Amino acid sequence: MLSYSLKRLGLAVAIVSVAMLLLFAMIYLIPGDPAAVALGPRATEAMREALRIKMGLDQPVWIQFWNFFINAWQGDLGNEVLSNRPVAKVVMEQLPSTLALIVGGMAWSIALGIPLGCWTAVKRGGMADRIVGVFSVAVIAVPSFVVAIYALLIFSVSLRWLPAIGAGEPGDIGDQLVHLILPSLAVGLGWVGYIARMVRASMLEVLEAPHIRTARAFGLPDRQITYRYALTIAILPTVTLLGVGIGQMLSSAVFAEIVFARPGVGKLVYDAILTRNYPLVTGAVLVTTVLFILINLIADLVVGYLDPRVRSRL
Amino acid sequence: MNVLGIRNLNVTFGTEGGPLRALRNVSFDVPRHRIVGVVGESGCGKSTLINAILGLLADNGQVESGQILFEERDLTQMDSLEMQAMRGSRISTVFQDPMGALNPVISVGKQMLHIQYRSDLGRTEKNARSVEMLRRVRIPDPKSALSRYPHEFSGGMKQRIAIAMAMMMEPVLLIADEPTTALDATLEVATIELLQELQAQIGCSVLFISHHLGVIAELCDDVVVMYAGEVVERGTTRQIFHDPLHPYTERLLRCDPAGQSTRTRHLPTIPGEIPDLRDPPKGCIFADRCDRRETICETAPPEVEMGGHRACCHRVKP
Amino acid sequence: MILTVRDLEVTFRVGPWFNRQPILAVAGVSFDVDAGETFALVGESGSGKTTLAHAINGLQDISRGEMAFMSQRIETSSPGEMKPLRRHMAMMFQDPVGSLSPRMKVGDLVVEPFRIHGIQANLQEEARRLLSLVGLSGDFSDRYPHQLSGGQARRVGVARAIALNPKLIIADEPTAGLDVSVQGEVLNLLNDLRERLGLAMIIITHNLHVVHHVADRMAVMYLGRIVEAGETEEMFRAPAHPYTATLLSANPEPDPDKARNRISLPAEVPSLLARPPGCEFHTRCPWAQARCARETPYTENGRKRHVACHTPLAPGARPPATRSIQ
Amino acid sequence: MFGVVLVLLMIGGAVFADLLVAAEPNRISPRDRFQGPSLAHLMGTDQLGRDLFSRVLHGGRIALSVALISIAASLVIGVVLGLIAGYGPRWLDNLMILLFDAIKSFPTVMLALALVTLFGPSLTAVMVVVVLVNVPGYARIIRTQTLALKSAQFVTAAQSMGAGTARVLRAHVLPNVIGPLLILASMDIPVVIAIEAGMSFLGLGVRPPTPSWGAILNDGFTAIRDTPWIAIAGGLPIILTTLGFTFLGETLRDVFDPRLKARG
Repeated sequence: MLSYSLKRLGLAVAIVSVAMLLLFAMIYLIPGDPAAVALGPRATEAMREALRIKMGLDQPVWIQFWNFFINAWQGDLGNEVLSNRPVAKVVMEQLPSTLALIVGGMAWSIALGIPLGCWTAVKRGGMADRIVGVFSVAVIAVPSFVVAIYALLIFSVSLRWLPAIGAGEPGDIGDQLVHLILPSLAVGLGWVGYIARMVRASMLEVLEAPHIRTARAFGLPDRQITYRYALTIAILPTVTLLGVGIGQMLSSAVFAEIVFARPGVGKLVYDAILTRNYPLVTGAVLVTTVLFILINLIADLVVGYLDPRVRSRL
Repeated sequence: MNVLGIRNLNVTFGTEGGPLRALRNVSFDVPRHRIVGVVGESGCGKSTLINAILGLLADNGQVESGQILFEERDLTQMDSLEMQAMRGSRISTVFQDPMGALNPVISVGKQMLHIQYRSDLGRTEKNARSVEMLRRVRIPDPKSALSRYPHEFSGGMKQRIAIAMAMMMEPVLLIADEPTTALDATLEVATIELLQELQAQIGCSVLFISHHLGVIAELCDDVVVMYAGEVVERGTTRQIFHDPLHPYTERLLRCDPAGQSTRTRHLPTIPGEIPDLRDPPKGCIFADRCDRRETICETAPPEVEMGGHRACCHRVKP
Repeated sequence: MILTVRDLEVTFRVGPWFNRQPILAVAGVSFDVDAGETFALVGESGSGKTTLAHAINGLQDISRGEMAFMSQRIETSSPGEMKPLRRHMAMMFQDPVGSLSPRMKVGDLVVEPFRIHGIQANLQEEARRLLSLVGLSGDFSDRYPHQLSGGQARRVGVARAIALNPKLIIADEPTAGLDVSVQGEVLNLLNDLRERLGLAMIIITHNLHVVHHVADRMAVMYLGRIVEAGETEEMFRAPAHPYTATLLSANPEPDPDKARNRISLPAEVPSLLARPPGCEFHTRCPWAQARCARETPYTENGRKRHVACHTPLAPGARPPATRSIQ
Repeated sequence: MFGVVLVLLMIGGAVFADLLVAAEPNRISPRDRFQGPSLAHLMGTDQLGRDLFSRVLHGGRIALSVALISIAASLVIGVVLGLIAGYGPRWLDNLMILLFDAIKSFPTVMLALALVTLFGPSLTAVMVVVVLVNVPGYARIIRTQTLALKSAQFVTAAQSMGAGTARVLRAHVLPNVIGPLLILASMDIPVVIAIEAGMSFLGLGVRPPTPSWGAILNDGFTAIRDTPWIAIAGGLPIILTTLGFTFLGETLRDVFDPRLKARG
């Protein structure tokens, strides 16, 4: 397990490094002069030159990359243009709100998806299986921003059951939760379908396995076979899938935050694009990417811990 | 006294090409304390037979008629809970594939513990029993084996663990489905010897399914020969191997290169293929591959008995 | 001599990059095959027999040794030089259906060698000719591999193997997965073709009974080495290596009254990662003595009968009641 | 069946848009602005008085062409890279996998936002995003299957007969890996349509006044409290098209490859 964990950790570090390289390459390839963009049209050439030196733009490419790389690993993502505050700090301020949204989305998808998948696998071929099947495909297909807008239209504008905008009063957990319902549903609804299908498919596969036949031949009760012998194996690919799902929920969160006017990293990036605040955009992209890689790492380690075949690997 | 009596068993599967009659009028007995071998090639219905006995037929399979009498009770009439109570306590099974037969994410000890769920013993006693069983199947260091997972054992050891699990509840009937097919020859004989030894100690009956004639000849007391879903011949092992009555049995024995003690460059074969069981022939099931076919073979042959030796062939006269 | 193999070694490397362990899968094997002769390689799983076959065909890199086919060296040949050699050396693989490309029709599969070697021919005509040679009707041309039974797929494999009139066929477990009543068909077919086309064959199998009926000479492999080799009839009559004797005794015969002088082996097959010292069979050998754990038995590599054992068995020898070493 | 009908309707609507509605998608008519659905304007009009039905049909062209072009490009690049990674030397495989994983670890929308910031909003940028997002996935599938087939007996058999790499890949590997990938790609069409609509919704895709479903949705979102039909008009085609293509993909998969499981 230790060796597996170290290997997986090393891989995560390598992926983060390559991702940083890619991001740096993108920044470097921007047409135009970042200093000019940052200072606006009224800046003098001397001011631009000073900023260029300050930003290290006069150095050779590989030195620029090395500085970027080292600084990024140390958590220094540069300063944003408008208020000159550290990018990392600004992003971190917005992160909890986005994380709350994603945790909410995951809660929906796990709480509904796993039982639905299990249930339809056991009752496969029946009416319920078919209805849940169509439902799953439908929610997977419809993009989250359409779900968000239609949910807003139905539950906030027409029915007026739930609040339309904002994240709720600071400090008032209840109000914040009420404000979280619709956005997190928009983020998580598609994943209810994904997880239901994944759990159903892997349950069906596991239930066909010879060792399940052995368990039946020993007269073990059906409940024990379904939950103890089958689900423990069928859940493994779902855990991996959830890790991937976080990435997509990070994407959906951007839309949910804009539609419901919630604070968060997505809203931050969107506003930064409109104000051409490049360091903030790239910084936020890097933070969410690292977050995603980290979550995948955790998901793989959890799977490794749950699966003795992986756990005992040298 | 019979532990298991199969009476005119008919099993049908619903398929896209129409109903497939996988077992037709299958009858035979498994007497107490005896090892009965079922021998047959692919498509003869061996696995369907096991699944029918265990009540584990696939969703599209159905027992059309007939009885499976186990200790005088008809298993085909039992509901799923009654069947579940039979499996693992009165009837145990060892399957062909030792690699897949054990759950990969549950330790061997836990799986052996779960099997004993009906027992009143405490956890420590149950584990002690598991260790005792593993010791009897010669698993080295049985105590530590309990906390290990299936993938940590070799194929031969996994099959021995599966046998230990099957024998642990001291069943009345052990069903062994090609338990040695996946093993190397040297492991195969060791496994057969182990099965013989445990059967004598526990005193159960064994239904041993195999396509390997040598293994059947060595291990079994009685033999049932199946072809394309029918029992074509049954009797004691000596009767079947020394004095086969049915042309299929006779030719199957001749085909086995192990039976040819003198070296030959031309081995006997049985040309042709088994009939489509969605539309089985009206008469003798083996007729179209039989070299002694006559006109009468277009009608179904009766089962003829001679001193406990039975065969379904028109040529056999009592 | 059509094929000679000398001191062949194949090494695999397993484990993570920081802890690569070499595994000697084939550990110094030598033998010859004559034109028109059938030679059998016998061994249980892990004995290295399939790896050996792959090495002969150049599908597997070797770590030591020499191989020559039709007087041309195999191990030093470039892929370009190997191609014409492969025209004369056909292989048949274990899985009859799995060795046929699943999206190709039988008619295309059997003439695949023509396409590979760019040989001009009426391919449809050739397909029909080859299929009829192996006893399949022309209707089979339009079938896909998954529509064939094991025996039929095996026949297609044979047809493809003889397509370009090879000098040597290497058949890996040609009867694996086939019913007893079909096994004979495939073996008879191979025997017929061998006589008619005059080709040499290497049959790789774990089934000794098959070997008895088809092979002129045989070699028994254990942990990647040949422990005994010689004329098939002679080896069946009087096995000299304890492992050969064990294998022969372990093959149940279809006769309930046959006396079974079985030799049972203690212990499991050792791992290739931890080869025993001395004679590698001593951990399981009923006849093992103190010397066997220390000294590696001398092996002679030649055409006549040879045995890698310090104390070759007399005909009909029975194992001692207790092993002299533990 | 349902999927086929929806997809045919969408494609038909997009192709024959000019024949189906007289109104031009971009004709501004201030007098007609913010009209609810009526016989004259089936889906109503927007803030500039443009006919929404016409804009929706023409938006279908954008959505479909972006989806088809970018998926085709992703397929070609993905298959080539996947074959190289799967059949090539081990170090190259490791390097490519690392690169694929790094690209895939950018959340899609974040990557899109970053690229659009750098290169400016345009349909090309959207397509580049789609290709970047899809290629690693496709290449990985091809690579995994190629790796599995590399040791398959029929591939070894072909090599034993003397077949070179090119013939092995063309005759024995590609026909066996391309089918499942095509089905997966067809199921990605709705995803791409969603990405295009999403980018246009954020104002980072098509430039106004080009009709796009996402842009219509954005117009509707701005005025959602008073004129909800604009948002409905923008969302409805997205829902119907993605549903249609998804159901179609499911059917294709069930027909051609029943064993292919839901993708992780």
